[in-house]
Amino acid sequence: MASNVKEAAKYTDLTPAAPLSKADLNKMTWRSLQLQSAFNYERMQAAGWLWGILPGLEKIHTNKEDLAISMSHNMDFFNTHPYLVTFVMGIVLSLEQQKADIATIRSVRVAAMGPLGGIGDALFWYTFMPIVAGITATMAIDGSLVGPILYFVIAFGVQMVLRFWLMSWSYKLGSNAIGILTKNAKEFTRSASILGVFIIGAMVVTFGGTTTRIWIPNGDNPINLQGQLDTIFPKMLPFAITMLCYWLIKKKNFTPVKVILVLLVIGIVGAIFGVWAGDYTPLVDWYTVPAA
Amino acid sequence: MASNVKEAAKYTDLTPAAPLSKADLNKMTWRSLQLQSAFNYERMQAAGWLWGILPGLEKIHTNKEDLAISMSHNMDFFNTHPYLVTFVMGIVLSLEQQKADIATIRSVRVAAMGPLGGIGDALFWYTFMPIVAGITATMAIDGSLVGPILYFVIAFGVQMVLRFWLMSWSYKLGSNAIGILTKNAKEFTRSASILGVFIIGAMVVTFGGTTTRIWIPNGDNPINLQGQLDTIFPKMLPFAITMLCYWLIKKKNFTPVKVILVLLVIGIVGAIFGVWAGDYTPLVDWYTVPAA
Amino acid sequence: MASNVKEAAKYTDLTPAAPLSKADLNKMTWRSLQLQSAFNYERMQAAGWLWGILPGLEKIHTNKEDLAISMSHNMDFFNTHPYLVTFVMGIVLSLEQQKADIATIRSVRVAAMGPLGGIGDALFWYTFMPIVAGITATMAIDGSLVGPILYFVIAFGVQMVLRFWLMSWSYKLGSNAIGILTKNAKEFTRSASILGVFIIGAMVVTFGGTTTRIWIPNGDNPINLQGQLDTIFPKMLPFAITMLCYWLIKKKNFTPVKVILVLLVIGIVGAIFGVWAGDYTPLVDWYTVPAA
Amino acid sequence: MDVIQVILLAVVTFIFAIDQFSLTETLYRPMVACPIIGLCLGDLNTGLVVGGTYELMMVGNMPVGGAQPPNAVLGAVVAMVFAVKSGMGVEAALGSSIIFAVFGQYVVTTVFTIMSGLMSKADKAAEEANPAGITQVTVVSMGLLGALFAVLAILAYTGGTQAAEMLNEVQESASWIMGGLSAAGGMMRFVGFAILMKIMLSSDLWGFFLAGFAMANIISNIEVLANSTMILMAFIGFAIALFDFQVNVNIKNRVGSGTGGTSDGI
Amino acid sequence: MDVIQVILLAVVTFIFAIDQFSLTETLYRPMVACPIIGLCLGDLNTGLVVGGTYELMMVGNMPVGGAQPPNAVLGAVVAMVFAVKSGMGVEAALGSSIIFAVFGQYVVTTVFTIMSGLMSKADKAAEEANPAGITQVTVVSMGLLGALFAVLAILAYTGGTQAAEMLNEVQESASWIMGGLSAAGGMMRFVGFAILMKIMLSSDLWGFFLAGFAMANIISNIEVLANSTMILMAFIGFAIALFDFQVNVNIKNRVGSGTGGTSDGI
Amino acid sequence: MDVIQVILLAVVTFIFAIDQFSLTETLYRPMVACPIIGLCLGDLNTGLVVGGTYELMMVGNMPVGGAQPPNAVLGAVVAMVFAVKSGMGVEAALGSSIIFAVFGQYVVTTVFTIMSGLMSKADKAAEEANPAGITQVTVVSMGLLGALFAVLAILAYTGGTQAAEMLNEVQESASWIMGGLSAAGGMMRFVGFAILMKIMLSSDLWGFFLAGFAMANIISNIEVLANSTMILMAFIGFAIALFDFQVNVNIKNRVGSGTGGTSDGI
Ligand SMILES: OC[C@H]1O[C@H](O)[C@@H](O)[C@@H](O)[C@@H]1O
Ligand SMILES: OC[C@H]1O[C@H](O)[C@@H](O)[C@@H](O)[C@@H]1O
Ligand SMILES: OC[C@H]1O[C@H](O)[C@@H](O)[C@@H](O)[C@@H]1O
Repeated sequence: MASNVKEAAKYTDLTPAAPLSKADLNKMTWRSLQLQSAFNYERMQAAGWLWGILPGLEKIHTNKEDLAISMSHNMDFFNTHPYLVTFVMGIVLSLEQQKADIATIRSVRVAAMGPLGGIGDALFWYTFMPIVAGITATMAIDGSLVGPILYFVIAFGVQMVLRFWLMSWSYKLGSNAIGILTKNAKEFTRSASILGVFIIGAMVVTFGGTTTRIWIPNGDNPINLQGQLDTIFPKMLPFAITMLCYWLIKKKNFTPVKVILVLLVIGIVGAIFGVWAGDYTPLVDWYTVPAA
Repeated sequence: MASNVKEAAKYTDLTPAAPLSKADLNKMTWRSLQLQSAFNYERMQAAGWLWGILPGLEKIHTNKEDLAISMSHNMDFFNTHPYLVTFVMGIVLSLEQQKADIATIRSVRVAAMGPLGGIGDALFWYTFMPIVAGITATMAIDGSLVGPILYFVIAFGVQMVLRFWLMSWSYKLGSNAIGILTKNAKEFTRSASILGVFIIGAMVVTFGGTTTRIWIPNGDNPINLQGQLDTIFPKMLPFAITMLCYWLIKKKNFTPVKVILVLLVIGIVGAIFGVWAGDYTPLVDWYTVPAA
Repeated sequence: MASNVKEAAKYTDLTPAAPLSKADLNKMTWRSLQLQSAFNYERMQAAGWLWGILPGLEKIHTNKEDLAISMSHNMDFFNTHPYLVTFVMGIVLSLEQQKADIATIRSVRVAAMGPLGGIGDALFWYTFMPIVAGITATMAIDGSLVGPILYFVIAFGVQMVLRFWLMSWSYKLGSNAIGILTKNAKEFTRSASILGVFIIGAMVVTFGGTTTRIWIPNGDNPINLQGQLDTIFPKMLPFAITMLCYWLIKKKNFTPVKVILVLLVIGIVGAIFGVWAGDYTPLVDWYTVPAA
Repeated sequence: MDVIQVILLAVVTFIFAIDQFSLTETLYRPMVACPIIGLCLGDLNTGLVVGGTYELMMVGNMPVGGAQPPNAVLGAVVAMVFAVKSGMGVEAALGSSIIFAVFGQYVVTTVFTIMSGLMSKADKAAEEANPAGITQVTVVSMGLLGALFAVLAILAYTGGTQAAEMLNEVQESASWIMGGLSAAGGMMRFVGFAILMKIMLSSDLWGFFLAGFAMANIISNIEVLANSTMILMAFIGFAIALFDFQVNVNIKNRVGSGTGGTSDGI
Repeated sequence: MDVIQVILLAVVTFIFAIDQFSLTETLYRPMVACPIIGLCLGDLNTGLVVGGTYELMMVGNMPVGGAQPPNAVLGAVVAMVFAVKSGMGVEAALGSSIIFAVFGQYVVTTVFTIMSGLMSKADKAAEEANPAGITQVTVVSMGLLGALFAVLAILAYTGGTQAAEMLNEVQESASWIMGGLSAAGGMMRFVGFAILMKIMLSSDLWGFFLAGFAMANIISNIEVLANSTMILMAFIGFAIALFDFQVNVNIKNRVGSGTGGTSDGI
Repeated sequence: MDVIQVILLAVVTFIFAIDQFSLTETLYRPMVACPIIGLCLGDLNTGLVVGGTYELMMVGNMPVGGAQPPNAVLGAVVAMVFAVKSGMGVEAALGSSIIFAVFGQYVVTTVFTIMSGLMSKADKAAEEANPAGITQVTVVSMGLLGALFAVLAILAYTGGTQAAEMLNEVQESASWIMGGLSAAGGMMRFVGFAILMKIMLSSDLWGFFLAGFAMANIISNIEVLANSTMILMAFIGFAIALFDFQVNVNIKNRVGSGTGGTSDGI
């Protein structure tokens, strides 16, 4: 089974499952709190995401093969803002329930998680939390226990309300929209994929931070390699490394683990020679960084 | 009649009207001088625009219902540079004469007025008028009557020549193009609408100036709310208010007047609490603006 | 023959020619060194380009009329980075060999030369050559002949390796791709043209440097004309002059030589009156440039 | 107080008030208006000097996109009253008139906000195919604006200095009303957009609306391009529209006349 | 050394270490964590003061897109140990804890890099439709992170000052290892992208990938828009997708059901 | 005056003049050219020193997009003449040669402007399928450039100092001619574009031309992206072209072979 499960385009059983109950949704909302429990740099929140929606998936895909298919594609790279994740959950679950094409679910998931990540960071990490901290910190400093308690109640309370509300709202939203779309399922899959792929291209830019710090020795005017790369096009290294990974996986049939090892080696060997940007002293010192 | 007049997609009488005479066009060029006679912030130049082309519309739509349809859609939001308005007039009149689809006329009008507004402002308000002033002002200061007279003659003369020329040129242009387009009228309507809608989206950005001046109290580091909104996306408030108006009108069946009243209340109540940007002192003082 | 040769859409003989031999490709790689032998501002490297691929074209188009067609469209405006030109050669030759549509060849050529020009300049003129110079110059200054010799060997060696490799690689690339495309030749031609035209639009921006230096006299506040033009849209002059040339050639049937003469006159008369930007003193002094 | 002067002043102010938006849009500029007011007040020469000076001060101060600069008409009237009647020097007169220009700016903003209400009248006239109704709306609007300014001119003539004080006070104590009206005024156009959208935006065009918003946001945030936003958007929008047209015509032509329609989308 | 204190400290640190990414994502903040640690060490009041002060210092120091700021958990533990056990002043304790926060940042980066390896386990569980396997992966991950931090807390408690010296030294002499791991960590996500692309990117969608890359590059290089990149991209991408949908539906509807398919392209 | 030296100098300058655009594009660099000239003038060592110094001065001074930097060939020749024959110090010789480098830049600009005229000859050869005609055009061009520079080299050799004075004077009094030629030279490429457009731009592709212009304007006005304009445009353009291809292939496949064509649009 295993190998073709990953490439499946459709579920084998295409009859829509029974709608998920309020209780199911609530359970998954609670589980959403562990979105980042297995966070890592390859897939980020993927495993936590899958674990979060598993109860739903198990209800929907009674057939074991379909469950495998669904679990597999839900192990794709995933990253969004934790407070807003239930919005993505609801909409994906509604698609799963209707047995939409795998490509469609994939694309909708990608298209939703990206923008929500950015919005959430701006809204919560950079606005909401500092405000809560600002209000309560002085209480704590003045020795009052109310400070930390208020801090916890507000911060945790707001996110929970949000999580529950987003889950039920987006599940409903997805369920309503789906009817119209299945009539033109094939066309919808294609356009959803377009959106997804477009957003992946964007993620290479927004998530890609890899840069080099090499100064090519050149008499009195050493040349900043990153600067030169940027004149070709910015984010060239992230682009190149993504292409490398893609090529290894697609053409050379590398497993992801093997690619990870390759990158680990590239990372550390690079650091030995001071290739990658960062605040460290390379082992081998073959160029000097000009005083700023 | 009234209600369905506003939603009509086509004129009832689709036989092209007789071409407008030179005299008709001239009359409307003169009328174009009152483009801004009923200027207001909801529709800007709409009423003046309609009044300007009314003689033409009356000739074209002999049928009363069609005249109503035409007058109604020509009361849409309208704004362009006054000196260049006759270009829009000519082209719209040629479409009216050919009894083009309402959506087409609408879209062409929107697509023309936006760019011409920007170009006109750059060309006339910021380049031409200052030059004329620069040349003549010193004459006046030296006590010579020639100064103001020259100023008036040049400024008014140039605009009148332009208005007459643009009117006849664009009317001809429109009349020539229309033949090719009617063959694929339905497709043309759709693409014209695309252009129109695209430009409306742009106008929300370029015309939308609403910002907030709130500083969220936060100990020594108050947070600038507008700055936070901008990190979500710039022009978020104009976008949101437009959506609000749209929702009130489309889903809640508000009349425009009612929406205006809502906005008036929002504006003034907001100013009481110092929500909106501007150089005023709010009644209720609940935050302090940090010294720059 | 002459006149319709330039407008031909297809070759008369559409049977693919025999593939070019390694020797043919090598010969043309050597010829590529004279890419800029007849450089001029109208077509830049066009003649050198054509001369470079001529041996191939002669092999491919045994029929004299087709050779004329091919040579004619290969006299189009051409400009790319000299070190990378063989990449364009290889791909164009593969298309020629398959007798692709003229519009396709044209578009692929345009679409390849533009980006390669920019990349090459960044890579070779601004990075590679300065490094080579930096390494070898001190040797020379210290009186060692090794300096210039190393400089020459590295600089020339690297470019030759590149030229040979790019030629054979891109010729293979082109030959492989072409099969898939001929099935939908008409559609492919259209999309290739879209890309080409899109890139031409871009070239007007990136290659277009014409600006004016006029300051419109205006009392104490002279107005910078270029600044005003830029508020309409940047690169307005290049856009306008391109349109002028297009109009002269297309509508007025001017020959290119005649247009060149027109531009010469415009350039020099303009300089007499200080219209064009540049470091010169106009003959006629009718405005003063404000001290910066 | 000279009744004839007051009447003349009110009449020309009435005209200038209208002219600043309609008619010639030239007459009302300080350059032309001040000499005329000078004639009314019996001192053409001061009118020329004040006019020329004021015009240069106001260069580039034009209403763009409906945004109001300090009001040149009220400014000119008051500056002339101060220069001719109170015998102030030109510079002093102009300086003291600034508060009136600012006040005039508020007045216009308020009028343009409130006059939005007239649009429903115009809509009704349009729906009834009643040209006279439209004429009426424009005439009433112009009349109102003119009358308001004429009254203000008279007030300025009779009680200029006290008015200045009062205005300064009002500006301080009730500035939030003005602030609120300005804010509301700036929002009115969104109603206009919403009306347009209600009709043009069939559900299948939402994407283009959002794309237009996003692209315009991009362009207008590149400093040198900010002013060119609309024309560049027109270029891009034209490309999209033309492409859509070609595709749909191609579809149609290939099939003769089909069964479905273009707007069967989402 | 007080065994009970050490155990309590280890337990709460275990929880905070998990909480900084999962569970409440609130408990672990200095504001809440420090008072709790204070309770464990028998000095609630110092906990409140250190917590409030530290929280204000860390405002805005949040993990965005997986990038790690100096680690608040280890920082808080060490600051509390220093303040309560070594009797340092609040400021001094916070200052001395910085090196631990930086070290904690490296630890997390390393863990997140290495834990990428667990994904193949999760993939296998998924392919076997084995929910328990997924649960296991998440539990193991959380356990590991918690345990590691608990150990570090104990070390800090028992040998805080020596640890500080050692860390400073390590940071200097072997910083390239950390640098390498950070660099590798930053590259891991590209593997995730590549896996996504492998499946989603049928050859006919390459154009959209490139266009997405180019457009995002444009937007994110306009300073004021950098933070809005994703949402504006969503607007534009939505427009494109919707357009594609309409065109293809139109084609389909016109012909009934055709002979060819959408993805017959290149 | 040493006739042999003059002849040698003329010959190598002839070659360098061609080499600066064709052949190796390496030989002509001061680094290599100066030692060779040194050999001709009998002072290799000065050639090495001048060459190395001059090369470093000119680093980054490359012709990009056909724009001409100060001309390295004429600069090198004159600097060598001054250093070897007039016995100036290296720095002084280089300093005095600058005006010649600038003059050389004008010469090249002028030649490239005028040589546009040769293109009609090449066009004719092409239309007649006459390869020899093309060869001729390239040979003539190279010969002309070489000869011109050879003559200039001789002049510099025989009358270096007077020439410098004269050039300075000309640059002042008739700079408008050079200015005009430069301006015209910069416009010549638009003729090239127009010819391309005449043929490629069937009326239904105007939209893409405008969109290309607008998008390139956007990208090139974002500072960090200016240099990447073309490659990013290629990404976006590729996406559009591919999309168009897919749509039209889809239309075709659905219908078999239709009645209408793609270019029936506007
Ligand atoms: O911006 C276009 C246009 O907008 C409004 O109608 C007025 O402000 C005019 O003065 C301006 O020309
Ligand atoms: O950027 C979105 C998201 O990315 C990662 O998952 C973490 O850093 C989160 O804290 C953040 O909200
Ligand atoms: O910009 C590409 C290319 O343009 C011209 O052909 C010359 O200036 C070359 O040196 C340059 O590499």
